Order: sequence, then C-alpha cells, then structure tokens
Amino acid sequence: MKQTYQCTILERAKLSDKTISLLIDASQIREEILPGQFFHINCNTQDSYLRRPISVCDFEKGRLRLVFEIRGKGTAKLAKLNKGDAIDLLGPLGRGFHLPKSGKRAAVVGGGIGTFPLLFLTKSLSFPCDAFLGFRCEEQIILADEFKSLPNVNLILCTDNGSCGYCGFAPSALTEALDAGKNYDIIYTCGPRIMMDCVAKTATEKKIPCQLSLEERMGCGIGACLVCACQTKEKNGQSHMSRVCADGPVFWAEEIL
Amino acid sequence: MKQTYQCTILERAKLSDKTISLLIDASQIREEILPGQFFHINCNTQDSYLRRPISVCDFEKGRLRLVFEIRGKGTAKLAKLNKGDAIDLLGPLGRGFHLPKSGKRAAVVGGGIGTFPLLFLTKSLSFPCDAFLGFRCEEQIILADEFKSLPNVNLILCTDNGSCGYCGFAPSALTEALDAGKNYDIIYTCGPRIMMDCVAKTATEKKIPCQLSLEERMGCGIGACLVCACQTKEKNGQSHMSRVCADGPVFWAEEIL
Amino acid sequence: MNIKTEVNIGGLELQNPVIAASGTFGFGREYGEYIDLNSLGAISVKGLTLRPREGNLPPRIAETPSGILNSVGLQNPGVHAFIQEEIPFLRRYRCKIIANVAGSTVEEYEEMAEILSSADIDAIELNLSCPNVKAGCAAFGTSAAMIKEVTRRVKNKYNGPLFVKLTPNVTSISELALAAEEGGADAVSLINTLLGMAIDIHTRRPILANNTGGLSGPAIKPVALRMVNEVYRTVKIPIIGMGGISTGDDAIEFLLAGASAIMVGTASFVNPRACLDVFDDVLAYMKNYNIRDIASLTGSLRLN
Amino acid sequence: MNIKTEVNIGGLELQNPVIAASGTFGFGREYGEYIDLNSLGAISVKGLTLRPREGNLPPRIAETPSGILNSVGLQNPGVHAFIQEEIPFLRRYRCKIIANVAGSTVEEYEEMAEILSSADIDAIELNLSCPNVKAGCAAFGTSAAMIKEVTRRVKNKYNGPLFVKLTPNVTSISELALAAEEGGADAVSLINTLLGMAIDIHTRRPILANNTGGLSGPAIKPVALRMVNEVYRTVKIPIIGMGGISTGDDAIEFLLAGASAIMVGTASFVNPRACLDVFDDVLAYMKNYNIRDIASLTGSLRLN
Ligand SMILES: Cc1cc2nc3c(=O)[nH]c(=O)nc-3n(C[C@H](O)[C@H](O)[C@H](O)COP(=O)(O)OP(=O)(O)OC[C@H]3O[C@@H](n4cnc5c(N)ncnc54)[C@H](O)[C@@H]3O)c2cc1C
Ligand SMILES: Cc1cc2nc3c(=O)[nH]c(=O)nc-3n(C[C@H](O)[C@H](O)[C@H](O)COP(=O)(O)OP(=O)(O)OC[C@H]3O[C@@H](n4cnc5c(N)ncnc54)[C@H](O)[C@@H]3O)c2cc1C
Ligand SMILES: Cc1cc2nc3c(=O)[nH]c(=O)nc-3n(C[C@H](O)[C@H](O)[C@H](O)COP(=O)(O)O)c2cc1C
Ligand SMILES: Cc1cc2nc3c(=O)[nH]c(=O)nc-3n(C[C@H](O)[C@H](O)[C@H](O)COP(=O)(O)O)c2cc1C
Ligand code: FES
Ligand code: FES
Repeated sequence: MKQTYQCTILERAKLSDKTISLLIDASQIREEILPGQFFHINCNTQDSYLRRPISVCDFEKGRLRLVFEIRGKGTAKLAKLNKGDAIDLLGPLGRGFHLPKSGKRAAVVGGGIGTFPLLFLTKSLSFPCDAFLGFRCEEQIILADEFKSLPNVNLILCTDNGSCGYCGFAPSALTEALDAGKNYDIIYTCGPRIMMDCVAKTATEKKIPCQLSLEERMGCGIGACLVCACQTKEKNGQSHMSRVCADGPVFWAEEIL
Repeated sequence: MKQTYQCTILERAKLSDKTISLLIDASQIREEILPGQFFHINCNTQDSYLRRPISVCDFEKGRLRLVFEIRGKGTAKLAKLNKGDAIDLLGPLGRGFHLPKSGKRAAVVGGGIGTFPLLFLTKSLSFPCDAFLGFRCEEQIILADEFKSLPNVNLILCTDNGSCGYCGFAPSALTEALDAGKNYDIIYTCGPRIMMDCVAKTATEKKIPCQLSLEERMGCGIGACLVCACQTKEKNGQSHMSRVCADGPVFWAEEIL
Repeated sequence: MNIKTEVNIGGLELQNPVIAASGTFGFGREYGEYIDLNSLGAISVKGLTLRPREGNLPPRIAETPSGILNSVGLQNPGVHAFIQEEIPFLRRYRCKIIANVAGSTVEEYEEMAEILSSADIDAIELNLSCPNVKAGCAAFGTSAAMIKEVTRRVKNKYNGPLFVKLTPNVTSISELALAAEEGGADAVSLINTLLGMAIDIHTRRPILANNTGGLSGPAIKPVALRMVNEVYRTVKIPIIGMGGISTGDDAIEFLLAGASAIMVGTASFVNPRACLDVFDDVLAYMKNYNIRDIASLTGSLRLN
Repeated sequence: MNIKTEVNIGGLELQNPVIAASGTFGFGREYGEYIDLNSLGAISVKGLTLRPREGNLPPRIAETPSGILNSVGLQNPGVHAFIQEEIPFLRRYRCKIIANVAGSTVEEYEEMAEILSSADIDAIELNLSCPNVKAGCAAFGTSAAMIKEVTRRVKNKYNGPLFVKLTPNVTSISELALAAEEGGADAVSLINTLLGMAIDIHTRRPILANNTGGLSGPAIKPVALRMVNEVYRTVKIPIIGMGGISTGDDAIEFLLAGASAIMVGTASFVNPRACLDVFDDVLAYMKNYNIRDIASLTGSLRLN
C-alpha cells in the first residue's frame, strides 16, 4: 500500500529572497523516486487547504531535496518550516522523465522554477548534457553551483538582461547551439509554458525527441479527481484530456496540443 | 484609540496535562487592566477563525499572565506558542470585578478554569479573603501555591473526592463557613454555571453582595455584534439581553435571571 | 498619484466604497474606539425593527471552518431609540448612515420607512433576508413578487436612496435582484448569510439555541462573488457586495465581479481594523496598477 | 464491544456507512493504492454520461478558504466503458458500486438506467445537480416537477436501489427531496456543490476557465448539515449526507442530523486515507459512548 509520509526536515536554506530549499529525511520512502516526479505537500492550514505539488530537485541516499519559490499562501507556509519540523508528503507522484539507457548528448532547457527539477534529471542522465538555464537576471540565478559541480553537465547560464552568461532566453541559446551544429539525442524542458512550447517547436523541427514537464493546479495529485487536465493528442490524432498528475507531469512534445 | 497588541511571550509553562500558563510582555498596553477583565486572543488559523476570550490571571509590572485549559482547536493552537513567539491580543475587555475601597473580609469561590481569574482578583483586594477553590481531585489543583503565597488569602482547597482539603464542592464549603458564623462583605464567584448559581443563591439568602463572572461564546468581544447575550434583570424588573463581553463578564447576582 | 475613491451608490455619495456591514458593527460606538469612523464610507447599522427586540436565546454563535454561524435574531432597540440615541452619535462623523430595517409585514416596512424619512439618515437598506427570525423578513426574501411589492411600497414612503438586501438561500438571486430593481430599488446589497447548522456531537444538540444560524466569513466568499457577478450581469442598478471580505484582495475581487461598494462584516471580529486595512490594501493595489478611479474597477472582470 | 456497522440504504446493504463521493474518487483505482477498498461501504463512481465526455478546459480547480471550487464538467469515459473496464476491477472488492449518472435529457437518464440495469452495479445515484455543465442536469435539479418525473421514469427502467442527488443551490431543498421521494427514489444524496467563483485580481479573470465552479470541502459543512436535517424532517426515505466531511466528528454530525450513510469527497485530496480515518473515528466515538448500532445515531439529534 502506498501512503503519506511524515518526514523530518534535515536542513533548510534560503537560496534567494523568495526561494527555499528543504533537505528532507526520506529514508522511510521505499518507492523508487525518479527525476521529473513530484511530491504533493500538505500545508496543513485551512487557509491553504489543498496540498502543493513540488518536484524532486534532488534525491540521494534517502535524502530528498525540494526547492520552491514562495508564491502564495501555501508556499509561504512551507517556507516557515525549519530544521527538525515534520513535513507531510504524498508521493513520489507522476510520470518522470524518460531516461534513455544510452546516448551521446542531451539538451536540458529550463527557466525559473522549472530549473529545479532539472538538477535531479541531469544527475540521473547516463551521458553528458548541455544545460541551458534561464533566469531574469544574475541575482535570480539559483543552484548554478550544483549544476556546475556535475561532471556530465555543460552549463550555459542565460539571463534576460545579459547580466550573466548568455544574453537572452534559454530557447534561443538552444537554437543557436543547434544551428551551430550541436546534436542532441533528446531534449528536456521545464519552465514557463511559452518557453517550453518554443523548445518543443525547435525540437520537432529538428526531429529530436523532446519532453516537457507541465504545470497545472491539482486536487488529489494521484489521478482520481480529473481537475489537473491538459489537452493531449492521442496516437490516432484525437484530442484527449490527460491528467498532469498521473499521465504527466512529463509529456512527449508530440503528445501536447 | 484602542488597538490590538502584538506582544511577546516571556515564559510558557505547563501547569498540568491540559493547562498552559503564558507570561506575556504587556508593557506596551497603556490601558488599566482590572481583575475580571479578559483578552480576546487571535488564534490565527482559519480552522479556529474567531478570537478566544481568556481572563487576566495576573498582571504586575507590565507582565500579563494568562492561564488556560486546552479545550478545542483554538486553545490547542495557543498551547503551541512558545517563549519568544508573538501573541495578538485584543483587550483588556469587559467590566471587571467591583473592588470595594474597604471591607473586613471577602469570600472568593471558584471552580476549575474559573479559579484562574480569581488570582488577580484576590491580589487586588484591599482586605483579606477566604478563597474556596474547587477541583475534581488533587492532581487537578492549579495555582494553589500562588494563592497560598498571598498574605491576605486564606485558601480553602476543595476536591470532589476529598483527595485534598475539603471533601465536596466549593459552594458547600462556603455555606458551612457562613453557617459557622463567618461574615463576608462581598462574595465573588467564577466557575461552572451551576456552581455560581449555587453561590449566588446562598449570597442572596444571606443578603451578601455577590458577583459572578459569566462565560458565553463571543464574536467581536467588544460589544458590537450581540452574539454573547445573557439574560439579565433590569432595575425595573424587566428582563433584558446583556452582552457578556461588554456589560460583563462580571455581573451582580441580582442582575442574573 | 491622485486616486479618486468617491462612489455614488444609487444616489448615495460615499467618500469611499468601504461600508461596515449591518449587524457586525453595532451602531459604530464600539468600533469607534478602535478606528476613526471618519475614514469609513458608511455604516450600515444593526438591523432595526419597529419595536425593540430582545433577539434569540444564547448561544448565538458557532465557529465553523473559515466562518461563523450567528443567530442573533435582530436584537435591537427599535427604530425610535435608534433615531433618538444613535443618529446623533453617528452624525458626528463623516461616514454615511445606512439604516438597515427588517419588518414582519409589508405595513411594518412602510411604517419604518415613513418614520425614517424624517430622520437624519442617508439611505435605507431593506433587510429582506434575515434567516434568524421565524416570521417575517425571510419569507419576503425568497419571493420575487414580494420583494418587488415591498420595495415599491417602501419607495413610496421614503425618498432617499433605497437598497434591498438579498438572501443567498435561493435558486436564482438574479431573479430577486431584478424584482428589487423593478420595484424601484436604487441598489441591491448581497449577500446576507447562508443558512447553516453546527452540532455538538457530545450533547447531540445544535450548538445554537436557535438550532440554525446564518453562515458568514471567508467560507462564503466564493458563493457571494458568484452571486454578485450573476446579479451584475442581470440588473443595471449598483451592487453593494459582501460575504467573507477580510482583505483588500477580497474587496478587489468583489469590485471586479461587479460591486460598486463593498461591506466588511465578520472580519471585524478578528481584526477590529478590518475595514480600514481592507481600504488601505485596495489603494495599494490601485497604485500598483496605476488605477486612478476606484469606480473603474467595478465589473471590469473579463469572463473566460 | 460488538459494534453493528451495517446499514441499509433504501435496499442497498452496506457493511458500513462510509462511501467515497462521486467525482472525488475516480473509479477507485488510484485510491485503491492507498487504502483497502474492501473497507469502504461503497464507492460512488465518477459521474457517468451516455457517451464519453472530455469535460471543461483547465484550470478546473481553485482553492478557497477551507474549500475548493471545481469545474471538471463531467469528464468520463461513458457508461459503456465504465461497464466494460471499471466494474470488473471494482467487483474484486467487497465495497458496493454506486453508478452516478448524469444526462442532458430525461431520455438519456432512462437510456442509461436501462443499460445499467443489466450491469453488475449495486445502486444508481441520479446526479440531477452538476453545476458544471451548461445544458442538462442542473436544470433538472432545481425543479421539483422535473425531479419527480426523471426519478419516476428511471425507476421504471431500473429495479435496484435508486438514489437522487440534490443540489443545494435552491430555495427549498426539502421540497426537492419530497419530489424525489414521490417519484420513487429509495434515498436522497445531499449535498452536491454550491455554485461559486474565484477571481485572479492580477489578470482580472476568473481562475476557473469555466468561470464558475462547485464549492466543496469544510467551508460548506454548516450548509450541508442544515439541509440534511431539514430534509430528514421532511421525507421518510434515507439520506446519504455529505459536504465537507473530513473527520469522524464531522461524520457523526451528519448522522445525528439525519443521514443514514455519509460520503467523503474533497477530504481525500488532502488525506488519501480520509474515508478510513473518518470511519475509525466514528467507531471510537461509538465505543466511547457505548453505542452498539451505528444506525441508532441517525437523526438522534435533539433540537433545542
Ligand atoms: C508537477 C508540479 C511540480 C512543481 N514543482 C515545483 C517546484 O519544484 N518548485 C516550485 O517552486 N514550484 C513548483 N511547482 C509550482 C508550485 O506547485 C506552485 O508554485 C504552488 O503550488 C503555488 O502554491 P501557493 O500556495 O504558493 O500559491 P497560491 O496562489 O496560494 O495557490 C492556490 C492554489 O493554486 C495552485 N497553484 C498556484 N500556482 C500554481 C502552479 N504554478 N502550478 C500548480 N498549481 C498552482 C496551488 O497549488 C493551490 O492549489 C510545481 C507545480 C507542479 C504542477
Ligand atoms: C470572559 C471569558 C473568560 C474566560 N477565561 C478563561 C480563562 O482564563 N482560562 C480558560 O481556560 N478559559 C477561559 N474561558 C473559556 C475559554 O474562552 C474557552 O475554553 C475557549 O474559548 C475554548 O476555545 P477552544 O478553541 O478550545 O474550543 P472550541 O470548541 O474549538 O471553540 C469553538 C468556539 O466556541 C467558543 N467556546 C467554546 N467554549 C467556550 C467557553 N467555555 N466560553 C466561551 N467560549 C467558548 C470558542 O471561543 C470558539 O469560538 C473564558 C471564557 C470567557 C467567556
Ligand atoms: C452577528 C451578525 C449579525 C448580523 N446581523 C444582520 C442584520 O441585522 N441585518 C442584516 O442585513 N445583516 C446582518 N448580518 C449579515 C451581514 O451584514 C453580512 O451580510 C454577512 O455577515 C456576510 O458578510 P461577512 O461574511 O463579511 O460577515 C449579520 C451578520 C452577523 C455575523
Ligand atoms: C472534483 C470534484 C468532482 C465531482 N464530480 C461529481 C460528479 O461527477 N457527480 C456528482 O454527483 N458529484 C460530484 N462532485 C460532488 C461531490 O460528490 C460532493 O457532492 C461534494 O464535493 C461535496 O462533498 P465534499 O465537500 O465532501 O467534497 C464532485 C466534487 C468534486 C470536488
Ligand atoms: S490532481 Fe486529481 S487527477 Fe490530477
Ligand atoms: S461578542 Fe460581540 S457583543 Fe459580545
């Protein structure tokens, strides 16, 4: 039987004004935890009644890392948790990223909070990758050191204003790399929807398999309530309402309408 | 202008399984705080949406003491507060006990959580008193040491089962004292309604002025919403709906129907 | 930045659209110790009846998730005492006085309107929706024909701005709002409380002595917002919106949905400064979005 | 202590009165990974329509104080796929299967009843109250005459226990319950969701793509309880009560108010074990008060 887990917070760090990292003792979780999956977290107030979905940012030796931005009531509540506090987790949930057994090189394109789950993804890849990570400006850059420290990752930081790294959006950096002759076996993307659509379009044009991680407001988080719908294309071309929580959050580009 | 106060908790103590004492820095509160008055406390959750009324248990040199029993959601939330935490107080509210300028001896009769506000009352009396305090059993006795340490207080502890002090209810102990010839200028009572009614009856029979401190569920706490009604008798004998929060919580026995 | 906060609600000029809701603010005296009444748009006073009423037995309040149930039952000193004792006090302040009135017959409503037409008030709010009194206003409140009739007859007796307060405990609130409009109402106020119940499982009795009570507070906000928007798309007269407003964001939601003014009720119990805090937050929102006239927010919601 | 937990709801024998509410529990597959479906009284499956439906556009959910709004709009694989793919799965468990059905015409309701009468289900719950589809069931749900008619005609096609699920968005729910009873319903289920709205003040648009949605969760509990009690005092058929039940105490409130069984909906989203936790807490309450038959709780509230 699956269950919810009451886990203990081992470390809490503030990565920026609005970004919190929680390191959680997840040793009791026996299920496999895959990159792209998420946990549905109880904020435990009537004010923020629903759980909040947060992706796995990292997982190693029973230690789970969640990184999130404070947006509204629920994340504000989670941000108040401290070392030693308990956190109520439902998960791991959803379909994670496809990890090919072998390959030459992957591209990973992320923006904003969409970059957090890509850390665990790049760590889990069995071959090298170029990671194009976009942020508003230099001050907004999060987790760059962690990405840099990974031996298989070639990090290309992008900022909208050019205050650090590539000047412009991450998808443009990807396109430039492709135009400059780079080859990728697979492209992964997570971030604002317009960014991902841009990446998906490029990938489709270049006939490179591409995966997107979608966001949608959730209820149950496990596939039962159908509130987290997104329109997808069936194999037969028909449109269908899929569940971001259970059929996703990771989808192939060709599934997305 | 009156206001709510964000005060800091200086000390938190557990007086019994279910009883919490909070010592609060109330130095910013410039209004006079009188025995019998209460504070209306924000529990700050949507689950316990309303404030909770808690009587002043003690007040000295800007330090406010509130003692309360954990009953439901709100008090459970308040019980989680710790030293250094902020507490949101509305008050002091209500009409406190009448304190005669002079007198020979008062009787103070309390039961259960009704004994807490009597501490500040007995401290504020300018003449001696007999304090009949009733509890279920010895283990339930709260604040006895504080009462004992007051020079003007003659403490008569009563337990339902006789495990400590007088065996029986506090009103019986009062009646026995009166029957044995004791004289009181005024009788104060706070506790379960049947206990107070019993004391009020005795006092009325003996023609001793008597004050009761009533409990009722509250909304605003300041007299505006009329939800905390209690039936009282006007001077002209007519029945009237008074507000426990603003016209009370302390009433004269003859006002109560 | 210069922000225009004045609004006109069916002939009632308010310096700002924040009104203290009837029954939650008494006659202003108590909250006047916590906030400057001069800074409110108006006060809708405790529901008045022709003769004084003692109201229901206690307990009159029960706490529910993100809300409360109340069953005060229109305890009030009667319209005459209001005129003699409360108006002179309230008149010392800039805020407008809205007399919230409840009758148990059409004639009673007429009589009160007549009495109030020579009193120093600024508007009448017909409470056709109090859920806590057996006979009377609740029965009026659910019938479109009755609403139209009462409104029409009161309008004949009272010349000032006339608001009709509607109950949400109906199949179609827009139908009732339309009836009020047809009867000559200058604005509609909505919503009053939702009829509810809470039970003490240990005594196996309802918590309220009156068994049922009216639900208010944040819990009802989604229902209230929906009704305001529904009515906004049905009638032409202004709407005074309320139901669970505790923050400026809540108030903005109501304005966008179609309210021209808003009332703050239960929130004052938790935060005695709620009315002012709500207004300050609305101003901050307007500054943030460079909105110069608060009235321009009304109904500016774009449906999907 | 020996506790009798079996209840009979209009002919449907349940091992215990805890039912998973329609639309919040899918067809049991997903929650079956978190709780033993054998321990539930029944599952009311996601609302079925004659043909598959894709439902409304996202966003379909908004959070509100102590509750949620949803506007799924009856996304479901259709009654045929339900029979072929879901019944065989559910039949492996002891819990009873309640088919929740919604049609857009009386004929559609009849046709589905006919189809289901040869399927291996235990009861039909007529959803006459879905607020999230434009045409159809919501219109039926507010008219007593229509409710009676649909119930009668479905009853002619289906021999098993027939439940009618009522909407709370009406002036008199007891009138509608009476209509269902007169039409031949074996029980009534209440309440469905309250119609509500939530607005994003920054985009000035409703949060739900469908603009409005149904309010559920703890926020609506007081309204639901009042309605259950009102209906209990009006009809003779059993009531399945729901609306915000998250704890055993909540469930007891509903039983005392007059429900013979209860449904747990939104609470499962926060606590996937909610159905079982509710039941365990009900048992603890019964042990505490030495109550031996759960059915004896029904309606044992004493009004003040
Ligand atoms: C699969 C998935 C993984 C995610 N992973 C991360 C992550 O690793 N780090 C991170 O910072 N954020 C992540 N998000 C976004 C995060 O869930 C939202 O920012 C968060 O739910 C907002 O809650 P709130 O209480 O701050 O905002 P509120 O506005 O108070 O939320 C109100 C309601 O809307 C929902 N909601 C609001 N914004 C979003 C959103 N963007 N996506 C989904 N639901 C939303 C909330 O969950 C809640 O139910 C993820 C979202 C999804 C769907
Ligand atoms: C003037 C006054 C002074 C008080 N002083 C003290 C004190 O010094 N120490 C102490 O332990 N208790 C005191 N009480 C009682 C205390 O207010 C309640 O025990 C407390 O409100 C219960 O809240 P809860 O969240 O634990 O219970 P819940 O059952 O969750 O409360 C639900 C609602 O009912 C109200 N309520 C429940 N029981 C009572 C009650 N007995 N009186 C008033 N409201 C109630 C709550 O305030 C809340 O609004 C006082 C009550 C009043 C009226
Ligand atoms: C204690 C209380 C008393 C009320 N009395 C009245 C009243 O006398 N007349 C009236 O029209 N509305 C009355 N109401 C309803 C409020 O004015 C308002 O319509 C309702 O509470 C919803 O707003 P809120 O959620 O902001 O409180 C009362 C509400 C409460 C909580
Ligand atoms: C996401 C969601 C989907 C729902 N779908 C249906 C449905 O298909 N048929 C139905 O009769 N009720 C449906 N309901 C209503 C619930 O069955 C229940 O009546 C309501 O949610 C109140 O109970 P709760 O507060 O415990 O959730 C749905 C509720 C939710 C939250
Ligand atoms: S959140 Fe319930 S199905 Fe996805
Ligand atoms: S609590 Fe509002 S008048 Fe007493």
